[in-house]
Formats: sequence, structure tokens, C-alpha cells
Amino acid sequence: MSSSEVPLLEMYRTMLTIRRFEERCNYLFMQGRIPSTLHLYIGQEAVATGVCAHLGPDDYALSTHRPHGHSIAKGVSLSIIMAELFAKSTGCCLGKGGSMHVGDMDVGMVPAIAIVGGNIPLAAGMALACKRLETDRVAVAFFGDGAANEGAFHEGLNMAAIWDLPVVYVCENNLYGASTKFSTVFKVENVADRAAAYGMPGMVVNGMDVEAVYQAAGEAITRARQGGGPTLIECKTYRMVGHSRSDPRTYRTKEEEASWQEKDSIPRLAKRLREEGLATDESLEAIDKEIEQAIDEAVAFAERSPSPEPADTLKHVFYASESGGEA
Amino acid sequence: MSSSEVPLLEMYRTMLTIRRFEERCNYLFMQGRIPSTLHLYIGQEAVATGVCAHLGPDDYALSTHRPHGHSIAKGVSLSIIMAELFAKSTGCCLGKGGSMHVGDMDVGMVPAIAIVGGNIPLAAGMALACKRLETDRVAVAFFGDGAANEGAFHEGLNMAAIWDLPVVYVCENNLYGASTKFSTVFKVENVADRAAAYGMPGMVVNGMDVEAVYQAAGEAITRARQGGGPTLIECKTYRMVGHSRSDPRTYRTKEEEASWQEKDSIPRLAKRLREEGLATDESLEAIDKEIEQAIDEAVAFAERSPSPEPADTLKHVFYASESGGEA
Amino acid sequence: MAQMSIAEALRQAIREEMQRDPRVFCIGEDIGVEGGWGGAFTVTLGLSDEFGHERILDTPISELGLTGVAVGAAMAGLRPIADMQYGDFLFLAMDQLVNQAAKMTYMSGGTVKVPMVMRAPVGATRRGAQHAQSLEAFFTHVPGLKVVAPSTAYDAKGLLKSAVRDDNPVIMFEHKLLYGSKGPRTETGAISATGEVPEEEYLVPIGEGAIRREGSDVTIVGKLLTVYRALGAAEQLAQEGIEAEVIDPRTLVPLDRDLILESVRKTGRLVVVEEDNITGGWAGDIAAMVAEEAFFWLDAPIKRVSAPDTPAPFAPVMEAFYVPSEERVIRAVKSLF
Amino acid sequence: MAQMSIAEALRQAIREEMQRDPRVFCIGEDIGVEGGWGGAFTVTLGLSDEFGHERILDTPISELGLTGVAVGAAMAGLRPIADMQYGDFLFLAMDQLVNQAAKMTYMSGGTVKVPMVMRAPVGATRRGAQHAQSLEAFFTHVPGLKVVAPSTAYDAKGLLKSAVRDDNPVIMFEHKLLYGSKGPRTETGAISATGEVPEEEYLVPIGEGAIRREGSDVTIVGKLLTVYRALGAAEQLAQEGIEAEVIDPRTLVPLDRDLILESVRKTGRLVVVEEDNITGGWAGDIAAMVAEEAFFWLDAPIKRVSAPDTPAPFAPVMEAFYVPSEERVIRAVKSLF
Ligand SMILES: Cc1ncc(C[n+]2csc(CCOP(=O)(O)OP(=O)(O)O)c2C)c(N)n1
Ligand SMILES: Cc1ncc(C[n+]2csc(CCOP(=O)(O)OP(=O)(O)O)c2C)c(N)n1
Ligand SMILES: [Mg+2]
Ligand SMILES: [Mg+2]
Repeated sequence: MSSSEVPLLEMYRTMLTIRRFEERCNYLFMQGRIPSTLHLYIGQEAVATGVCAHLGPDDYALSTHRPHGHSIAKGVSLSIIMAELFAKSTGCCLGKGGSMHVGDMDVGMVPAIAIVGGNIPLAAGMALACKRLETDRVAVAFFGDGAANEGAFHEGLNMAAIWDLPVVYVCENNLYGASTKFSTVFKVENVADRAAAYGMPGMVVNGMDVEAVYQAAGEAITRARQGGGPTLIECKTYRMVGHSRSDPRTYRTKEEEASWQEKDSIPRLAKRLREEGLATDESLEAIDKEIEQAIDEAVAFAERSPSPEPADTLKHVFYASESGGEA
Repeated sequence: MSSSEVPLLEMYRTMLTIRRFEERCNYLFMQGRIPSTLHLYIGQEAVATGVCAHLGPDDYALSTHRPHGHSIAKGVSLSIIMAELFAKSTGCCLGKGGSMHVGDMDVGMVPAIAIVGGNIPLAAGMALACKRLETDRVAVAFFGDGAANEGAFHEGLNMAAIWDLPVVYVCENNLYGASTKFSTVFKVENVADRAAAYGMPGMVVNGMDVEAVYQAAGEAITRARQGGGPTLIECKTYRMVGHSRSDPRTYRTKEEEASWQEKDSIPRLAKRLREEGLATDESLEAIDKEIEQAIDEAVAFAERSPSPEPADTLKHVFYASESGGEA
Repeated sequence: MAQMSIAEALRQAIREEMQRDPRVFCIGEDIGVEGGWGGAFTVTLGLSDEFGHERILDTPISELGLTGVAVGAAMAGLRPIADMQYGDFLFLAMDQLVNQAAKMTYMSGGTVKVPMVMRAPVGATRRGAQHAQSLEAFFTHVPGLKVVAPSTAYDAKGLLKSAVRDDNPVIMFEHKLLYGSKGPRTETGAISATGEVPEEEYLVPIGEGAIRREGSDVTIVGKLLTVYRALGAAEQLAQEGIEAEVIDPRTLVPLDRDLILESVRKTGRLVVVEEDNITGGWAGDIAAMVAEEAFFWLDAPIKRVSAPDTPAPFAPVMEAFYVPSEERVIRAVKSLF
Repeated sequence: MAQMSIAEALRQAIREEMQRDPRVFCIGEDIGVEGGWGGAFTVTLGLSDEFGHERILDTPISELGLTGVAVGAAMAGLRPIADMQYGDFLFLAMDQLVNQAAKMTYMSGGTVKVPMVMRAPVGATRRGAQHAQSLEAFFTHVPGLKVVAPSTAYDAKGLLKSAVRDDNPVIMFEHKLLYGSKGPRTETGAISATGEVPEEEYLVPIGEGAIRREGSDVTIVGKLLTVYRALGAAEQLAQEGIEAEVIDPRTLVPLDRDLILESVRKTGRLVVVEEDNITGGWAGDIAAMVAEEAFFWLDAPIKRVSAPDTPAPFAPVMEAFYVPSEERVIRAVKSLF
């Protein structure tokens, strides 16, 4: 793929949107304006972005407890994500889901599953539907290194493989599952080494390089669309923030953090854009401003939106064709 | 290992005991004298025998819904197995367990687990105890090809590997999980190929050749005892009878069955014994007679044993140090 | 009208729904294997010849995985009927049912639906503790799931068809001793639940119970196998002058509360019979509802006739002690007078 | 005596038992990581410094597997204390708990024991439906498991020590809002359950309930968080002349039935308060027991104050509607007079 075909500038915008959105979330959380807990995606933006660049709104993406980045890359509006974090009735889940369950089926973003590994068989099932309904849609499941030790990983990948399902499994190996270091719970070097156990292609990719991610994901997604079956892509990446609220990150060293900070995907891509003549300091600055403005709007939307009524608790236990009503 | 060190004659006796015991079970079942259902081990005798030849009563063996062969090879008395099948109060589980749960902790045979794959993490746990208690004991889990698609397999093998536990996983690949053909649910050729996903050695062995099984198991068990960690051994074998009661076996061909019948481990070993001058037709005949007699005794024991009382149902829900009493 | 066993009625329901709607498919272990058994209890026998292996989809032994695949397929436009060989294995799939399937519609603010069915056999049949459990109470407790439990061939067919058309996850519990009482794979102790099933299309609506026998002196609520125990007991009680009303809720969630409450208001006495362990069972939940909603109509304590708080024992003599008998029902009823 | 939060009391119990018996060890995710959090709620913080990583064993994210490892280790002579980060994940491990741990002693005719503890936090704390459930009713229904649910620091320590010494699998449910109300990892809405804990060794026996407040007009049974809701309600009711007796069973299996029954025989009225969904909940089981055993002493219907039959919603305003409040308890009590 020549770099001219790669939507570098668009991806830059997406990555920076994720970064700035989450920085804002963190700020609002610290201020107490967002309740609950947050799992931020800061540091991993290149993964969601490079993968989702290949997906249309009819394709499915499935996420985890750390879903803001995937949702933004998949095209969920910032406003309804923010409103959900604010626990407002205009949120993407009407305030019922919260941070760990954001999503929007209208753009193919499945409401996120906060059970580690739980989305892996689900993705196989969605891919099965894509195939049976004779579409060329694909399903992509994002999950962490930790998830690859769940039984759900094993059962899901095996079924995807034996049935040649159009699904791409993207493992974001950020070296930690919560506080647990990868090397203490895996005796293999790469999660992708496990693909062979299912007769599935496995790929290891630099998850800090959005072009590399874009390239690998493109290959896997094309294969899936064309009936070539599933792929396991492992993206080596790093979460530059705590696992969730109030995580002092004392289970890892400052040196390790600094070394990954140097690999940050966003400055890396900015540099590349400038080198390629696709952007200047000024144009990048302008993008940043536009993004901040969009986030301002999302926050304003969330703030002016009404809270749910207490008794809304009772709605939506069962699905009703008439939206809002109870079956 | 020179063949003189291999206890061929002893293993022959064990294999034939399993075969004859189960033939008798089948006959008694057909007569309606054994209630319930039976999963017979006929055809796979070399596996249990070759592995258990390396185990002492302090080592643990874990089995499945198909546990008679493992129990006999591990040294459980025929009488208490038969009494359990007869649902008598003298059975190894006092009539509470039945065919799928036979075992006897006094000889290290863990009461069998009929949840496919369920014994795999359990074996890791028992091995953990062996290690922590500073013994040189090992745990061996037997399970089928089908079990290797359970999440329990994945989670259990990974933990055994990362903690270097003294456990040996013996997968008896008899080409079918119930009626389901191996090749339709695996995209790899060997179950043992999956060992690499856990950084664990994997071995593929001819499960119809007890010497080969003995050899491989010896290597793995020695490694485990010496602190070298777990191994996954796959034994290629065949169940020569139905999966359980009333199975017409129409999901496989007569040709396939015949081809495996030719590989039957018992005549193969008999031939070898004769060739090595370790036995004659007469001495083998004598062994068979002794075995039939031992089985007669087991049946007689089972028959003359009393049934449990109905209200015995209420006992043993909780463990009590005073045997028989309730906590 | 045709005479059908429950296994046949279920097969007919699946066939009709698969013919009607190409999105419907079956998924499970050993359900469509050529030359196989049609699942553990013959329900899907022959269907893969008719519909092919893509629509009668045999899976690896991966209960969590196959359930998750069903949930995902349902979310993306198919209508799976999943098959659990024994209800006992649902514990392996519980996360996908309870945390995913049951909560997806709610967590998404009503935007996502999960139209799937999970079928699971329950009941003690001489196989020991891991192939015997009654799982109803584990699932009636989960908001977002519907639960049905047919005891007749007519209901089995009509409820399964309704379940397939429902836009929510529905769990159908089937009792092993009720599938049929003939044929090579029949269970010892099987009861003939063979009954008339109309040729023409019909549905049994989810949420409607049935009065199996009218009576004025005591209400007996049973489900699955224990409906028959209750009816047997009622016949004997009638000879002693006690007229029992026997109710079969058919659907456990949503429950036809009014049917039970009205009956209790009429009879003033309630006995609930089920095969499950007494503590935390479904019977207790019926008792609690009545103790809250119809207290002033009650003339006597509410009795539960359940299995004791033990795992299921293997020996037939103990199993017979474990599973509620007609005699135990009769004794419980008489203790209220 | 020392003042301790529940988290501290649990840590102290673990420390003492590990010092006393070298076979005791902890197993779970993120429980002993150097520089980590000591589990999701700090209970094991610092213990790996004291006892090493072999005895505070960090696992992969493998709930079924780590539970199975605990079961196996218990069968082979160790005494594991397993840690589930959130109770909700028990659904992944349910097979190992229900089919293996709970049944092993029974299936083996009483020859095998499984002395293990599983600790699991429950309760809604603004994290949405998959991190909020109350799991008690799923496990009180399983013969072969013991279930404890401490609401004070004293009980937390004493019950955990008893659980470790028990030769059977014991599940301990802990409420997230009760761990402690100070420190960086405190939950919004946490209640101070800090209390006096003796310096000297003591046990709280499994199976003994406690009367938290005496009263003659109505019995309120609560557990975990709802003990505090019941006590708050009782204070307000007293101002209106209604004296409520508040019972905290502390152990759910085996239940101190007599304590509850005697109280109801005295007061004639019963309200059961719990955070779990009403249908199929533990509250219903208490109601059923009383409707069977103390019917003739009852002056009024039995009331349950529970969460509605919905998954836990995220938005705090809805969560407050979902979790039983003092007001709802007061209303329920008043409806009985
Ligand atoms: C089944 C399950 N177990 C445990 C948790 C608690 N938990 C939430 S996130 C997390 C770590 C996940 O690690 P990983 O999969 O690597 O994803 P990351 O957080 O690094 O993105 C854990 C243990 C959970 N949510 N679900
Ligand atoms: C968890 C679970 N799923 C399904 C079953 C039903 N079942 C019993 S044996 C069996 C086949 C097992 O195949 P395999 O592991 O290859 O062992 P084999 O029977 O060939 O010895 C199945 C599906 C079960 N007992 N447990
Ligand atoms: Mg990670
Ligand atoms: Mg097999």
C-alpha cells in the first residue's frame, strides 16, 4: 500500500480526538462531574484508529471496559458518549450503561462488554450472522492481553477458525492486565503465538505506529470480507495512564513509562505528516482547536441534558419494538 | 529405556483387566443389572495403563465421564467399582456417585469429574498442593479430544505452565467427542500442537502401543517430579464401542472401526510378550482366567452388598471428620 | 390431530419456525451430526438432512463459547435456538446468559435486542449429581431472561414457537423424563407426555399458566415432572374427599401470578411441588409471593414439596427419595387440614 | 481493642490464619502484585510482602481456572482463600463452584473434602450492570456450599477465620460499600462499618445470626448493606412508636432459622430487606420459610423490600431507586399495621 492511499490526516484527527476527549474526561472526573470510574485509552489510540479506518457503519466493532477510544474511532458521536458518562438520559445508553458499556448500534459499535474476554465469542456470533445473511460485513473484537487468558478467548477463537468466520481479533497488548505484568501470566512471548493453536493466522504489530496497524488490519479485514476467515492481530502498545481511577501505577517503573512515552503514536504521526508535507504546525494546531471545540460542545450537550427519572430504572428490561415501551 | 525395564507383563494384566471388566459391565448393563448409563473405555486401555504404571498411590490421577479404565489402572479395587455401578452402599462412593464419579482417594484416584474439561484446572490445583507441600508427587489428568475445546483446558494449562506445576495432561484423542469428529472441531492436526500456546512441551504418541505411552509418560512424569513443569501428551487412540448406552455408532464407518480394531493394543502386546519370551499362549490364558475370576468376585461382592437406605440421601452433603456423620 | 411426544413436538416446532424464517437456526453439540443422535435427547434428529449443517450447527464442546456465539448472532440479526446437552452445563455458560444476554437490552438503553432461545434438559435420571440438576431457580432470578417450562407436547411446541419469535432471550427447560416414553433412547421412569398436537399452526403465549385440574380445597402448583406428581396426588386425594386444583404455570418468567393468586384466594391453601432443592428454590418464590399478596385468604401454612438440600444421589433408591413423590405431595396436602 | 474497617479486619483474619496454618494461601487476580492494590478492594494489601508470592498467588485473568485450582488445591491438602474481583465474575466460575466444589464430598460418599473459601464483593456502586450484582441467592441454593455475609468488622474477621477452618467450601460475600469509608480507593456512598475488633483471637461461628436491635412490633431481616438500612429505618420507626427487631443472619447457609422464627413468633410481622432483585431472591426464601414454619404467629403479610427485577442501572439517580432505601423499609413496615 503506498502511503498516499493511507488516510493519515484523518487518522491523526481521530487519534487526537480520542486523546483530547479522554483528557477532558479525566479532568471532569477529577472535578467530580463524572461519577463512577473510568478506564482511559490514552496511549493506545493508534490501535482503534488504524483498525476502524477499514470499517463502515455496517461492520461491527466490539469493545471492553476501556471502550471510549474504540467508540470514537467507530464513529459514535462525542456528545452521546459524554452524556452517558454524565449519566444523562441523552447518553448513548440513556444513562443505563455508563462508561464501561458505551456503544451505538447505529454505527455498528456494539455496547461494550465489561466482562474481560466476554466479547470474543460474541464477535464470532456476529460474524456468523454477517456470513449467513450473505453480507460482506465483518466483526472486529478489541480486547487486552489479559483477556487472552480467559476460556472465552479459547472457545471463541476456535469456533471462528473452524467455521472460517469473518472476524478479526485485535489484542491490544499493553503489557498489563490491571496491575499484572504480561510476562508473569504468559509463558509465550506474544499473544499472537496462540493463533497457531487454532489454525488461524497471527500477526504481531507495533501498536504505536498507526500505519503499521492500518496495514495489518487492512490485510486481515480484507481477508475476512473475502471469506478467508479470521485473524488474530496483536498490537504491542501501552496505556500511558492508570488502569482506572486512583491508580498510582506503582507496579511499574517510571523508566518503563518514559520509554513508552517516547513512542507516543500521536507526535510520531504528526512528525510524519509534516515530513510528508501533509500538515504544518499551523494546520495541526487548527485540528487541535477544532477537536477541543467539538469536545466543548459534547460537554455542553451532556451538561444541559436531563437526568433520567428514577423510575426509568424499570424500563428496557425487555426489548420492545415501540422504543421506550416495555414488552 | 530398555524393554527389560518396562513392566510389560504387569501392564498386560492391567489392560486385560480393564477390557474384561468393561465387557462384563456391558453385559450386566444389557441385562438391566446396572442402572443408568455407561461410558466404556474399551480400546483405550493402553493409555491409562502406560501412564499409571509410573504413578504411586500418593500421586493423583483425575478422570472423566469414562473413568473405569483409569480407576483400575490406578489401583482402585474392582469390587468397590462394581459395587458403585450396582448402586450399592459398599461402592467406592457409597452409591452416591455412580459410573461417572468412581474413584478412591486412598489410592490417589480422584472421584471422577463428568463435566468435560472440568478436571483440568483441578489437576493444576492438586499439583500446586503437591509442590507447596514439598512432596515429589504429581497429578495426571486424563481427558478427551473434545475437552481440549473447553475454556477450562486453556485456563488450566496456562496456569500449570506459568507456575511450572508438576502435572501431566494426557489427552486421549479417540477421534470423537461423543458423535463429533475431531477434524470438524479442530483446525489443527494434533491437540498437542496447542501446548506451544502455553510454552509447554507437547508430545504425540501412539495410544495403541502401551510401550510408547509408557515411554512418553515416563519422560513427562519424571520431568514433573523433578520440578521441570507440565507436559501435554496426546495419545492417538480409539474407542471401540459406543460413546454411551445405546449408541449405534452410525456417525462413523465400519471400515474405520475395522482399521482400528487391527491396531488393538491388547493382541499387539500379547504378540510382543510371546516374541520376547515373556509369555506363552498358556500363560496368557491363565492370566485371563485369573482376571475373570477376580471380576466374578467383584460382581459377587456387588450383588451381595446392601443397597443404601433411602434416607442416606441426606448424608455427606458436608464433610465430617467422623466418617458417616454430618457436620 | 397428531399424537406426539414432547421430543417430537419440539422437533416439529423447530422445523416450522425454520421453514417460516430463514434467520432461525440451531446451534449445539452433536445436534446435526450425520448418523448421530439429534442432540442428547433426539430433539433435532433428522433436521440437518432437511436444513443442512449451516442451519443445524454442530459445535465443539464449548458451552460458554457456543452460548456467546448465539448471543452475538442474535444481536446481529439471526434467531438462534441453542441446545445445552444437559442443563447442568449451563453453569459453564452462565456468564454469557446472565451478564451478556440478559443485560444487553437494558445496558444499551433498549436499543439492542437478543432474540435467542436456550433449550436445556433438567431432572434426575440415574446419572448422578452432575447430570441431574433442576436449574430453573438460577434463571428465574435473572432480570432480562424469560423462562418457560412445558410439561405437555402441546405446550412444548406452542411455547417453543413463541420463544423463537420473542425478541428477548428465552430459556426453555425440558424434563428428561418427559421427552417420550418409547424408543431406544428412552429413560427409565419416563412418563408419557404424549398428547394431541394440532396440524394447524398455533402458539402458546409466553406468560399464561394453565389449570390442569379444578378443585376447591387446595391449590397445588407444579412444573415439568411435578405437574404429573401433583395430578396423581390429586386423584388420590379426591378419593378421600379433598379436591385439589392443580396449576401448571408453563411460563416461569413472566409468571401468571393472577392465576395462582386467584386459585389460592379460592382454596385458601397452597402446596408448591418441584424437583429442585428446597432452599432457594422456585417453590419458595411462589410461596413468598402468595404470603405477600394473598395472605389474608390463606387458611394454613404454605407447604413446599421439593428435593432435600443435597446434590442428586446416584442410587435409584436414593434418587426416588430425592425426587418428590405423589406420596409426599399427599402428605403435605393432608397436613394443611 | 482496635478500630478496624472491614477491609482491615479481613486482612487481619487472613494474616492470622496464614500465620497459624502454613497450608492457608490466597489466590486471585492482582492480589499480591508488588506496587499493586491488594486486590480490587485492598483486602490483601501488603500480605505478599509478609508471606511471599507463593502464598499470595497472583493469577491470570481466568476465573474458572483459578477457582478450579483452588478446588484442586483444597482436595490435595491446602486451604485456599480465593478472591473474585467482583462477585459478577462468579458466573464464569460457577461450574467449578457448583458442579465440582459443592458436590465433591457428596459424590465421593463423604471421603473427599474441599476446604476452600471464595471471597466475592457484591453491591451496586455506580459501575453499571456487570459490576453490581448481589449473588447470594445463586449460591444459597446450592447444597454443599456454606455462605456467609458479614456486615461488621468484627463479624468479617471472625467469620473469615471460621471459614478458613471449615472443611467445606465457604463463600463469603462482602459489600463494596462496607469495606471502609476512608482512603483513596473508597467508594462513593460508603458506610462506615468500622468497629471494635478484639486483640485476642476469636471466631464467629458459621451458622449463628445476630439481633442488631431488639423490638417487639415487627421483625426486619437484612444482610450486608441492608442491615444498615434496616437499622436506620428502625430508628425512625421508633420515633413513631413502632419498635422493630433487626436481625442480621450473618451466615446465610446454614441459616439460623430459629433466631428468625422466634423473633417472628414474638413480633407477628416480618419484612425482609435485601439489595438483590426481588424475584427468586434470598428474601423470598426467608418469607417462604416463615410462611411454612410460623404461619399461625403472623398478623400480617410478609413483605420483601428488594431491588426491582431489572439489571443494575448506571446513573446514580436510578441506582438510588434500585437499591432499597430506608424510606422503602419504613413504608413496608407501616403497610403492615
Ligand atoms: C472476567 C473479568 N475478570 C476480571 C475483571 C476485572 N478487570 C477489569 S479490567 C481488568 C484487566 C484487563 O486487562 P486487559 O485484558 O489486558 O485489558 P486492559 O485493561 O489492559 O485494557 C480486570 C482484571 C473483569 N472486568 N472481568
Ligand atoms: C461440559 C460438558 N459438556 C458436554 C458434556 C456431554 N458429554 C459427555 S461426554 C462428551 C464427549 C466428550 O468427548 P471427549 O472429551 O473427546 O471424550 P470421550 O468421550 O471421547 O472419551 C460430551 C459432549 C459433558 N459431560 N460436559
Ligand atoms: Mg492489558
Ligand atoms: Mg474423544
